[in-house]
Amino acid sequence: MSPEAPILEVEGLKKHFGGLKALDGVSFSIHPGEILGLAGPNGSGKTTCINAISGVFRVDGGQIRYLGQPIQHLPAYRRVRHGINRTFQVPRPFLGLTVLENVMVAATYRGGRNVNPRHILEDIGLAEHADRPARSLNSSQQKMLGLARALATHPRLLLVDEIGAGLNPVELSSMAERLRSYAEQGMALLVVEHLMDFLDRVTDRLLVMDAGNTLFSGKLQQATEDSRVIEAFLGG
Amino acid sequence: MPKTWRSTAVIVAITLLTFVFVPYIYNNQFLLFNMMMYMALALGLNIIYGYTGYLPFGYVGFFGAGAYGGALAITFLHWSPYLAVIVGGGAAVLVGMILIPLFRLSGAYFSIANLAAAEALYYIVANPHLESITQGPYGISLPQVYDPNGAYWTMLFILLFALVLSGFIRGSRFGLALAAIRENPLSASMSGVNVVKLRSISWLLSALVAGLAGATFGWYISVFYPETVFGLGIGVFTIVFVLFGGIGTVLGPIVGTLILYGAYNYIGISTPQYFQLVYGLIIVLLVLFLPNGLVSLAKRRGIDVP
Amino acid sequence: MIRKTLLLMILGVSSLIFSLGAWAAPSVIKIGTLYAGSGNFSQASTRQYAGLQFWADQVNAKGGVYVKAYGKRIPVKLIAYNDQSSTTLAASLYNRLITQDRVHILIADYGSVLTSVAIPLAREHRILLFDETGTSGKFFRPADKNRYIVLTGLPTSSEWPKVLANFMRKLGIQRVAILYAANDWSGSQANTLKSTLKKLGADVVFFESVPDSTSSYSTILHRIAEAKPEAVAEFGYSNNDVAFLQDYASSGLYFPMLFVPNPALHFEVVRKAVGNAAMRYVYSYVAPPLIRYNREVTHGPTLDAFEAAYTKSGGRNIDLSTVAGYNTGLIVQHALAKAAKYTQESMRTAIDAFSGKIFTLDGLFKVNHEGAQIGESLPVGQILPTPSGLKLQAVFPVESAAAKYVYPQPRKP
Amino acid sequence: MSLFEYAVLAGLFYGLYFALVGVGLNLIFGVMRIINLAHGDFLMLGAYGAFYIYHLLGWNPLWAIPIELVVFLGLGLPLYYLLVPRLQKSGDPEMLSFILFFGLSQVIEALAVFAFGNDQRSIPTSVFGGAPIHIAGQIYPSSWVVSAAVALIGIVLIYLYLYHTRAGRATRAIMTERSEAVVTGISVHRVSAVAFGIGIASAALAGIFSPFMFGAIEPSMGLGITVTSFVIIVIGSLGNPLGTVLGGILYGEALMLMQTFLTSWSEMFPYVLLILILLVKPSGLLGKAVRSA
Repeated sequence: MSPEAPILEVEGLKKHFGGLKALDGVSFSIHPGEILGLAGPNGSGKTTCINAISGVFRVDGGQIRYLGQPIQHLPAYRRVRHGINRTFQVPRPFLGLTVLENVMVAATYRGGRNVNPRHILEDIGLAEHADRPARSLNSSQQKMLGLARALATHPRLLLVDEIGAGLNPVELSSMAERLRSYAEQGMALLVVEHLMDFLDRVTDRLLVMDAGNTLFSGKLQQATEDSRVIEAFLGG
Repeated sequence: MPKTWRSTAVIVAITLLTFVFVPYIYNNQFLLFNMMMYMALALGLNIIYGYTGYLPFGYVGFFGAGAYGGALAITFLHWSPYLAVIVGGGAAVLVGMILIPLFRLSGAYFSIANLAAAEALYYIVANPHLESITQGPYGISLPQVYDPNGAYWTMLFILLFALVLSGFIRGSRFGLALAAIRENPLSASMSGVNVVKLRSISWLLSALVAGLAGATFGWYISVFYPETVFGLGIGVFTIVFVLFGGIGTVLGPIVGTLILYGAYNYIGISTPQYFQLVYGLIIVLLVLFLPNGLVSLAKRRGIDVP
Repeated sequence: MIRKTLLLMILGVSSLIFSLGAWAAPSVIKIGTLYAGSGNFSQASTRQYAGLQFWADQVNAKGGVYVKAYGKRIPVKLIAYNDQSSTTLAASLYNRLITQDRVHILIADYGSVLTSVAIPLAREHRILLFDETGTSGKFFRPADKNRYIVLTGLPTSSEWPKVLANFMRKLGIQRVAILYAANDWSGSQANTLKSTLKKLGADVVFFESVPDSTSSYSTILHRIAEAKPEAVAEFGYSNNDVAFLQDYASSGLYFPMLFVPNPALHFEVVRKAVGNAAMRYVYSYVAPPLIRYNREVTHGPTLDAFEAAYTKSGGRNIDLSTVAGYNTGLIVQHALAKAAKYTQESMRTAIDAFSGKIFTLDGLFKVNHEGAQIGESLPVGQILPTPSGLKLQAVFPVESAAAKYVYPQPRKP
Repeated sequence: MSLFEYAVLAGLFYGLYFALVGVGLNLIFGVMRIINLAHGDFLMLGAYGAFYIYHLLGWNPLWAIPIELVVFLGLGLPLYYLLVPRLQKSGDPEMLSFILFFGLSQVIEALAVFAFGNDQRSIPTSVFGGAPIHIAGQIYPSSWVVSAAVALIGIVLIYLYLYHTRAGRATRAIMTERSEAVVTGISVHRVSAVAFGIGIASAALAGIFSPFMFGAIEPSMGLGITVTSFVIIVIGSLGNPLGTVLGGILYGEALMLMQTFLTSWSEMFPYVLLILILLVKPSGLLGKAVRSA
């Protein structure tokens, strides 16, 4: 456990769509430099959780504290400017803009520190495509572009939504390494993932969700032995 | 200075020279006036549609609001027409502010709701119960300020303003953010873009241009009825011109208007009896054989259009 | 010094050119006008234009119109553009007629809306606008001091219902319902009828406007019935009248008197649309060609002669718009024949001089100083069955009556 | 007898008719994502068809129903293949269709002027027996009742087609998820062409009754009707034919009640209603709640 104060504290988060309770009182916290894995069957509320923290919608109950301050009333762009960002499960690049412009939008509107979008592209491995329209990238390149866009805002908390899906083993391990290196630089990460193997390589702290509730919290190895978790994954 | 700004400066210069000197060799000032008006409207529509992807079918509502705003300032406040044009722009911005909640809607819903708003505005203005304010169906008459030359230069100024505005937006970080909003609003807000605010600003700028143009049009013709300035035809024409020229650029709306409105007038003079038929056919053929607008022709050849 | 000499020289040369121009008669007289080939106004506008065209063909067959300023006949050339009922386009086309085609005679399109945009242009360019059917009162306000407009056809619309109000009182009608479409033409008639009726001591028990795109009147008719009027007057464009009459006929309601204006303007169109049953006993104005000025005519053909010649030349049945178009030609012809100089101002003076003295197939031509028609008021007529079918016949005032009115109208079987 | 009750029932008849006016536009939009700005012009053509069948042949306008259904279905299929596949190859077919069909509406209107002339025409309401019909103590024009009944039948048929035939199910599949429909082997073009034909034919069907519902017909009537149709289908939500029925009835009720109680504002109110409805339910009354994600 990190001795510092947590960067993010989530307490009793609630969100429902019509009759469906997508989040039903989820609580957890993340510290700077820490990676928290978030797993669970389809529809268990993982992405909803990311949406709630990043401000895609307002929650119906509970509190989200970032650096000790409640932020659940802030619009998404304000949270981004405070240092929260995310990637999308299905990449959502600005298809009609060039790769460079995609990153530039984020770099310009982040406010504060100057960021060179080309450096970020080099780091992520898309520099050679800088002037191509984002439309022409393949889907894993678009995923990388989504990550680049998020990085351009210099996040202190990064929410990663199923970035492993669709990557080949080589890409997977380099992605895992990449995420770990961000954490080593002090970034806090919440990594939503289906692939347990990938999670295993990224972190050892895990949260398992089912039907909007926290099912399990603890070490990955323990999770695989937990009967509720096994049931949720196999029986759900 | 971005490249777009330089190209815009060139377009501004050409437009200015054209509309200053063509009246010396071509007498029909009204046609030139209408041409400038449609160009300004096309640019104004492009600010909201081309840059953010929201297509307001009822764009003419701002035009009408501007015409009436200006006319009321002249009638009741006895202001000079130049001030009245600004009032007209303000009236359109006011209407735009009232309509901001419509951005909760997407795609066709936004378009139709905006159309409904324009129609509702028309029926309000034309209602005989408001005769003491708007003259209701009896229409506006402003012989006291009739000054076609003054209105002509004002419209030229508005056109140049719309051009400079469009060029500035396109070359600036504001324009980049608008493009991001058009492509994907959610990703835009995840890039730190205040989507609601920027979209509202471009919406109000778009309304402003239409309002200024409407007020100047009202001043230029000096007698008009509600259906003259709220006629759906004006909005439909503007949309057609922008789409034909190519959205999201500075040059597209200008060239689109020049060619299509030019053709419209040419056919009207040369074959008045087949006017509508020929014009309709031209549009159908253009869409089928040039679906992405004129600008796509240049883009296909690798030319970057400002 | 040099500048002054130069200025004088320019002045001298230009006045020389000007006087030469005045001397040398033009080879044709260019007459410019617009018509609506499509859109809301096309029905009446195309007929009006056909009437004007017929006039031009007629005078050209005789070698042209007589122009007093040159003491000879000069052929006319009609330049006409299609404004598609759009005011924006019309404004630009009027301007083209004035500034590029440089027409000597400018004739407006049908109705107030399409005429309105021509007025400031004509005034600015000091060219006399022959207004055929733009009957809005605001075109002729004394305060505007505009001399460049002359209404050739009917009186301004606010004058029309005055006789109607008197007629209603004569019938002893006390309770009147007025419904009108929200447009200039209909609204001014409705307001005049209301104020005149009140002056005459009648009660206006229902006075409402509907948007002029209204195409369904059933519900409103029931609301009117609640007010228990003895007479209902509906003012609107012909689509409003047609819908109103259709809905009345199928509503099962009954009012002793029903008045609509459009049968006076295009009787056959309205009759064909709503059918005979719905037309019977309805009141309207009576205007040429339903009033046939034959004996009184001092200038141009009688109405009978015109109708015969027009139909013979292949024209459709005539209505008020056709007559209005043709009549405008006659007024232009007379203005050219009387104007001492070939200028707009001289034509306007000539028109003032013969105003009140000529009678055409359209009636007495008399305009006031502002150019508005004050020749005649419109009689009230009723659509009555005759052996040769339904006819709209004048029934009031007595001196113009051609038939006896039927009041209250019989209930439908 | 109360005015309120009269207006409510009149609104129902009028609204049912307008549901038929709008339903074809909705079908075409739902399936092809095309803004058919010429919708009202097809209705106008249908109206003239009925007019000539009555005036030239002397037949009851009801005979126009089978004739026009065949003619307009036959017209719709080739028109689809002529225009739509080309359109869908472009970058933004939805918006581009706006201009294409604006052009088409101009062409249709111009040809109609040449063929039919500019005069307003109509068919006397007496063709349906003339005598008004008594319903619930109120008297209604027989033409209204007939129009509403035919509209109801027409909509039910469209409903049956969509929900109880193979082709109809395929049509709905395309409406909900075009790309997946392609994958499942549905012949998108054939299904769409039929939907296009039905859309146009339903407009023509509505046109047959327009002389009674609008009083008169003329070549320029199209655009106004297209606009009203859009209002109706958007109120009910796009791509949902049942929603159109709801939208039509709401439109009819709003108009008739306003005509009764606030006459001069009657035409304005449906537009205000549309805006209010959309502000509460951004994708129409029967629209699925869209997550703002």
